[in-house]
Amino acid sequence: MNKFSAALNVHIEQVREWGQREVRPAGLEADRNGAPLPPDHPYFAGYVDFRRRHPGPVDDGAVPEGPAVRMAAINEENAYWDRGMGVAAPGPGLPAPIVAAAGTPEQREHFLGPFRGSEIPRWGSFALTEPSGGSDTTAFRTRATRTDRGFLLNGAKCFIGNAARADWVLVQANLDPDKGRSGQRSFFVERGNRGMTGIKVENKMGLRAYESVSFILEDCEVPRDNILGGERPEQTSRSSAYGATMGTLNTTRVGVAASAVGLARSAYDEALNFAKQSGAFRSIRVRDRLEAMHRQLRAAWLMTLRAAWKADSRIPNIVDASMAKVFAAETAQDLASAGMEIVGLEAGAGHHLVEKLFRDAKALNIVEGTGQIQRIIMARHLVGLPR
Amino acid sequence: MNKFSAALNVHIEQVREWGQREVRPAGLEADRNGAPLPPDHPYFAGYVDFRRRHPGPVDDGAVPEGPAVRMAAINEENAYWDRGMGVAAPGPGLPAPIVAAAGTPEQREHFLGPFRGSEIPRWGSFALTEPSGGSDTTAFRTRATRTDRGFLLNGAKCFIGNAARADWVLVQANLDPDKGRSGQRSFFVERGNRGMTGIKVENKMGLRAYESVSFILEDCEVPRDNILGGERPEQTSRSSAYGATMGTLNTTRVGVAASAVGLARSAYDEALNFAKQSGAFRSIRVRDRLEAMHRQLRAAWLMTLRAAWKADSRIPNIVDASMAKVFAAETAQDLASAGMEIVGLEAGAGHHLVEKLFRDAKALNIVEGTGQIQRIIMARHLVGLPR
Amino acid sequence: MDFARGESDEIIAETIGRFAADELRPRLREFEAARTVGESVRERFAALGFEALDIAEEAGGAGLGLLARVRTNRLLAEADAGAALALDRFAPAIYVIEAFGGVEPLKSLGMNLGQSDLRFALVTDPGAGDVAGVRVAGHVAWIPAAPADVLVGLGPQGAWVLKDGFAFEPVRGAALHAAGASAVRFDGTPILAWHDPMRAARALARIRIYYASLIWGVLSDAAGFSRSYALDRVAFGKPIAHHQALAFLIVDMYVAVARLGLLIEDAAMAIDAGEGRAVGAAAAAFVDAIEASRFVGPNGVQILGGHGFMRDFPVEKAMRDCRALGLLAGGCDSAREDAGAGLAATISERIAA
Amino acid sequence: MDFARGESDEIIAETIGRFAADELRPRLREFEAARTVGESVRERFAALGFEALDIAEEAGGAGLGLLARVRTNRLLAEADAGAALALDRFAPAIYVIEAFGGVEPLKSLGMNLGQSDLRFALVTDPGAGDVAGVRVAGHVAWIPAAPADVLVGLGPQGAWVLKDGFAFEPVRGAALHAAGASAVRFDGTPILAWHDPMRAARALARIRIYYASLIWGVLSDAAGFSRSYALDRVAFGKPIAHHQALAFLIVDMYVAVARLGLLIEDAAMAIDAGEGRAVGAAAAAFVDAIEASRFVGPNGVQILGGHGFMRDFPVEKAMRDCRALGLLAGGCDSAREDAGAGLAATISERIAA
Repeated sequence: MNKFSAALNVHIEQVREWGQREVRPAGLEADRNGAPLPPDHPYFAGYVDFRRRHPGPVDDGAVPEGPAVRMAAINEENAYWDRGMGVAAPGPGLPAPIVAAAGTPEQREHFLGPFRGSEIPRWGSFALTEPSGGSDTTAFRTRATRTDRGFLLNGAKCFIGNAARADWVLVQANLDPDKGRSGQRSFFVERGNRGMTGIKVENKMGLRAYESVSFILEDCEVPRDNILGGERPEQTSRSSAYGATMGTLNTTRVGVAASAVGLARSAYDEALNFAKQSGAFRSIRVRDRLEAMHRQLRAAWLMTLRAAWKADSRIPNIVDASMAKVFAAETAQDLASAGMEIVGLEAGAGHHLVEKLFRDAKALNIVEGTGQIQRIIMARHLVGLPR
Repeated sequence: MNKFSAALNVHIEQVREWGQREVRPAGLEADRNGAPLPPDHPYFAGYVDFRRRHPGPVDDGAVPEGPAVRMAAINEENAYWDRGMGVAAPGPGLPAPIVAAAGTPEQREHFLGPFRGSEIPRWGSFALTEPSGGSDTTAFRTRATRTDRGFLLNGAKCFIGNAARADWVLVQANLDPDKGRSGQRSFFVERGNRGMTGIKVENKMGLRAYESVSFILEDCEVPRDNILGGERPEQTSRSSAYGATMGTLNTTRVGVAASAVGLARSAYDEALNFAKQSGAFRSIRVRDRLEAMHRQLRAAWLMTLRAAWKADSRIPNIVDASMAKVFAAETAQDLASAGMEIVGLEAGAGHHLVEKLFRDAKALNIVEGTGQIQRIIMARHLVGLPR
Repeated sequence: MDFARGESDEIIAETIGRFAADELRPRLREFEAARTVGESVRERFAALGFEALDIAEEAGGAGLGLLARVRTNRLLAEADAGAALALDRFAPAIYVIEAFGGVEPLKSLGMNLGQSDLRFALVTDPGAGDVAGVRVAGHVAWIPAAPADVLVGLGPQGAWVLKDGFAFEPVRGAALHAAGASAVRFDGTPILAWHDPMRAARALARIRIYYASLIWGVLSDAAGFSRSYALDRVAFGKPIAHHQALAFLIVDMYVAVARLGLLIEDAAMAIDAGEGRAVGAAAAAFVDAIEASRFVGPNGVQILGGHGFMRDFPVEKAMRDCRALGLLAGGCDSAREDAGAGLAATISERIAA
Repeated sequence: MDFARGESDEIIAETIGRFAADELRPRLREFEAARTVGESVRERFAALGFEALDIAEEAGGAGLGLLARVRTNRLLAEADAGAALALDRFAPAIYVIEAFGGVEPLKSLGMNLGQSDLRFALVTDPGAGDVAGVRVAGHVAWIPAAPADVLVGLGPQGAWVLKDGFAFEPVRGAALHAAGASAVRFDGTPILAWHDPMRAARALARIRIYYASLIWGVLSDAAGFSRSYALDRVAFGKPIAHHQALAFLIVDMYVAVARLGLLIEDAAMAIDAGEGRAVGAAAAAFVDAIEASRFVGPNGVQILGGHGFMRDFPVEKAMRDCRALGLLAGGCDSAREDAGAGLAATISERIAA
C-alpha cells in the first residue's frame, strides 16, 4: 500500500543523498553551537545550488502523485535528516503561498521575484504569533494605523522563524480592531526598518538550527504599497478559490505531520540501530518497545498520507489533517523519548543523535496549532463543539 | 507503612472468613442466575446473624483507627469477596447516615428503629438518580406537591439499589422548583405504596447480585410525616455539623474507592494465581503486566487510606477523596481487564472469577460520581474551575 | 496511493452494510440469548453471495482477497461481532487449509466447500505440526463457535484437520454469544496434517487480521454509538459531547479507531500482495486491536454512564466482545513476539516507499 | 497510619524548602551554564547540617533514614535536580558502602566522611562482585557528576571502591548540568571489594529510591509550574486552566505526581523498616517515576505552548532532567525485572495490613 511512483522516488533519493551528506551535519553543528548557522555559512549557498539543480517534484509533470502527497514525501525525508535545517532553509518560506494567492501582481514581483533563480541565499518570514497569544488570534494586540505615507505598526511578535535574516517579514496586524479578527491585515516589513527593534533570537530547547525571533514593532512605518493585497483587496478569483479550498482542505498541517513522521523515523532508526549493535535487541522488553514504536510510526505515516491523498483528491480532509498533525507530533515525541531509554547512558552523555531528537520533537505538537487546538478542530467536526 | 492495628485486623479477619465461606459463593450464584438472590434466600438471614455476632469495628472503642479508616479497611475486604453482595447486604444502607443526621427523632425511630437488632433481613433504599440525569442534579424532574394529607410525588427514578425489596425508599423530589436545587427534599415511600409503579429490576452487565431498580412515581401519595426532617426542618446542630463537615471532608467516595481496591485486589490475585499455576509467570511479558497491576493496586490503596486518614484527622480531603475514587475505580477496571488477558481462554469461557470481575468493575467509575465528575471536583479545587 | 475504494468495494459495502443494519443489529440481544443467529438469517446472508468472499477462486470462493474481507468484517461487527462469526461457516479455519494447499485434498476426501451445512472450526494447538496419521489430543477452554463438522488445529510448526475424534461442549462464554460458545476436546487421527512453520505463520497472519477486523468493527460502533449518545444527552445545560473533556475523549477514541483501521488495511494489503512484511504487520495490527480495545471498549460504556452498564444499550456488549476477541488467535503476547521478530529487517527501510 | 509528619520533619522541610527557593531556584540557568553550583552554595548547604541526613549515625550521619532523604530530595529537586545532586557529595555511592558495612574500613583507610572536600561518585559495573585485589576495568558513558575522589562500582553480584585508577572526562550531558557531566573510565585495583548479591540488591534499592525522589521533585515542579502558568495565561476569554480538557490534564498530572510520591514514601519506609518487600517496592517506585516522567515531563512543556520550548522557563529543563534521571541506576528495564521478581510472594498478601 501507498508505494510511491518511481518518478517521485527519484526526487526522494536526491533529498536523501543531500540530507545525509549536508543537512544532518549542518543540523548537528548548529545544535552544538547552540545557535543557527550564520546566513553566510557555506551550507546555505550549497542549498541554493542544490535546489537549482534539483527543483523537487513540485512542478514536475512526470510525477503522478498529487501536490500534497509529493510535499508530504519530501517533507518526511527532509525532516528525517534535520527538522530544524528544513525550517532554516533559504526561500520565501511559509508566506510564499499567501503572497502568491493574496498579493497584488506588483507585490508578487517585488517580494517573491528576487527568490526566483537567486544564486545567493535569501529568506522571507511570516510573523503571526504574539507573546500574549499563540492559538487565540483574537488576543493579538499588534495594531496598524494609517498615516499619510502608509501605515504605522505597533506591537510585539515572538517565535518568528528566520525573521532576523529575512529580506522582509510579513507581519500580521489589526488595521480595524472594531471588526475583530476580520480587521487583521498583513504588512511587509523590509529589512533594516528601524521600527522593528528588540530583535532577539530565542534560546530554545531544541530545533536550534533555525532562528526563532522575537521583536517589537515601535511606530514601525511601512509604505502604502506594503499592505498585502493592497489597501482594498479585490476578491480575486484566485484568492477566493484559495479561501474556499482552505475551508475543507488543509495541507499545511499535513506538511507538519509529515515532518514529524520524518523525525520519528529518525528516532526509530537510531534506537533500533543502537539496540542491534549493543545486543539489547535480544531483550524482549527492548524489542516490544521497538515494536510499539514501529507500529505507531507506521500508523502516523498512513494517517499523514491519507490526509494528503484526500487533499489531492479534493475530498474534505480537515479531520484527517488535524488527526495526522496531532498523532504524528505525539509520535515524534514518544519515539524520541523511547529512543532515549533504549540508547540509555550514551543518550545521557548528550552526544547521541537521539538526544537531540528528544529536544527537537516537542515543538511539533506546538507549532501550527497545538495538540489541544487540533482536538478542538476535530471536535467541531465530529460533535459540533461550539467555538 | 499503613499497617492496621491488631484490633482492627481481628475484624478484618472475621470479614475475610465470612467472605470466603459465604459471600463469594453467593455472589457467584447470583451472577450465574443473572438475578439477585431473593430476599428470603438463606444467605441474607445468615448475614443478619453474622452481623449480630460481629458488629464490626464501627463502634468498637478498642480499635485505634478512626471511623473512615475502619470503614475503608472493611469495605476493601468485603469487596474483595464480592462487591455486588456488599451492596445487596440487608440494612438501611446508603440513607442511614442521612436519616440519622437530618431525620426527626420520630423518623429516626420509625424508619431506622426496625433495623436495630432485627433478626430478619430488611432493606432501606435511597432514590436520587433519574433517567434524565445522573451527575447533573439540576436536571432532576421528580416533583413533590403538597396535598391536604401530605405530598404527591411524580417522576421517575433509575439505578436505585435494593428498591424493590426495601421497607422504604427515601426519594429525592423537588418541592419548590422555583428555588432550583435547594427546593430538593427527601420523602419516605413505604413498601406497598401503589403510586410507585413500573418497578423493573435492570439487566446489568455485572454486579448482578444486587437489584438496580427503575420505577415510576405516579401521583404517589406519602403522609406529611414522611418528609425527611419534617415540613420545616430545624437546622439542628447535628445536621448543620454534618453539612459543614461535608464541605471539606468526604468519606462516601473513600468508601467506594476502598471497594474498588478490594475488587482490584481480587483480580490481581486471580491473575497471579493463574499465572503461577499455568507457568505463564515465567513469561517476562506476563510478569511485567503483573508488576504494573501490583503497583497500580498499591498506589490506589495508599491514596484511599490517605484520604480516609485525612478525614479522620479533620484535614480537608476533598481532592484526596475524589482522586482516590477515580484512581481506584480505574484501577479495578484496568486490573480486571489485564486479568482477562492473563487468564486467556479460561476467562473467555466465562467460568473464571476474573471474567465476572471484568463485568463488575466498570460500574465503580460510574457510581457515586463518574470519573469525569471527580475530575471536575478536583479541578475546582486545583485551578478554580468554574461551575 | 491506494486509499481509494473501487466501485465493487462500494457495492459490497452497501450490501453488507444494509444487511447488518436491517438483519443483525435489531436482533442483537435475541441472538445473544439464543446463542445463534438461526438458520434463516444464515440463509439470507449466504444468498447475498459474499460467504466465501476472500477465498481463492480455485477453492470455490470469490477471490476478492483479505482486504475485502476485513472491510466486510468491520461492517458486520459494527452490528454484532458474534453474528459475524456465526455467519462465516468457514470461520478463519479455512485460512489454515488454504495456506497449506489443502482445499484440493479436502475435495478428494469428499468434502465440498459449497455444501451449505459443512461448518469449520479452528483451535490453537501448540503441538500441531506432525505429519498425517499421528494422533493429536488436547483441550481448548473456549472458542466462540457452535459445534462444527471439521476441526482445524494450528500451531507454530504446522496444522492438522480432524473430521472425527473431537467433541464440543457448550460453555457460558464471556462474549460473542451469537456465535455460540464451546470448549473443545480432541483426540483423534487427522485426515490431513502438515509440518511447515512458514505456512503456519502465513495462516496465522490472516487469522489475526480476521479477528482484528472484527475488533475494528466493534470499536468503531462503540465509538460511534457513544458519540451519538453524547450528542443527545444533555447535562449542565448542553449536550455532554460539548463538555470539552468529553469532546476530547470522543476525538481520541475516533483517532484510536482510525489508527487501527489503517494498520489493519495496510496489513491486509501486504498479505494480499504477498509482501515479506505481511506476517509482522498482521501481528502488529492484532496487538493494536487489543490495545485499542482497552481504551475504546470501557470508555464507550463510560460515556453512557449508568446506562452504559445496562444491557439495554450495546456498549457493554462491545466492551465484552472486543476483550474476548483479543484472547483468540493465541492472544496478545504471541502476536507481540511475532511483530517484534520482524523488526530486525526494518532499519532504514523507507517506511512507506 | 503513618501519613502524619512529625515536628522534625516539618522543620527540615521548611529549612530545605527555603534554601531551595532562595539559593537554588533563582540561579537555575546560571548553575546549568557553569556546570556546578559553586563552592559557596555548597558551603551554605553544608552549614544547614542536612548533608548526611540519612546516613547511619555510627557512620557520621544524622541517621534520619531514607524517608527523610526522599522528602529532602523532592524539595531540592523541585528547585533544581542537578543542584540537588551537586550538593550531595556522597551521592548515592555511600549507600553501597553502607550496605556492605564499609564505613569502618573506609576510616581505617584514612578516609573521613566529615572531610568536606571528599567527593564520592557511583557507576554501574555489571562485573562488580569479585573480591578485593582483583583489577576492575570498564567505561561508563555518562554520570551526572563532576570528578570525584572515590569511585564506587555496583553490580548485581557485589561492589568495589576505587581510590585511584579512574578518570573523569567531561561530556556535554543531556541534562542535570549543575551536577556536572562526565564519562568515567576505570582500570584499577579496588581498595575494598565485596561479593554479596543480597547486599547489592539492598544498596540498589536505596539508590533507586534516591533517584526516584529527585524525579518526584522535578515532576512536582513541572506540574505545579505549568498549573500556575495555566491560571495566568488567558486564551479565548478565560484562563487556559479553565478550558475543561486542560483542567483535566492538569488534574491527571497532579494524580500522577501524587501516586508516585505515595509509592516512593512507601518504599522508603519499607527500606527503613527492613521489610522483605523493600527491594521490590523500591524497584517498582523507580519504574513508576519513569512512567510518570513520560507523561508529566512533556505535558509540562505542552501547557506552556511555545513558551515551554524556550529556556526562559523551567519546564523544558524539567522534561530533560526527569528523562535523564530515569537512565540512571541501571535504567528502567532492570528495575522492572527486580520489581516483577518479588511478586511471586505477593499472592493473598493483604496489600496493606
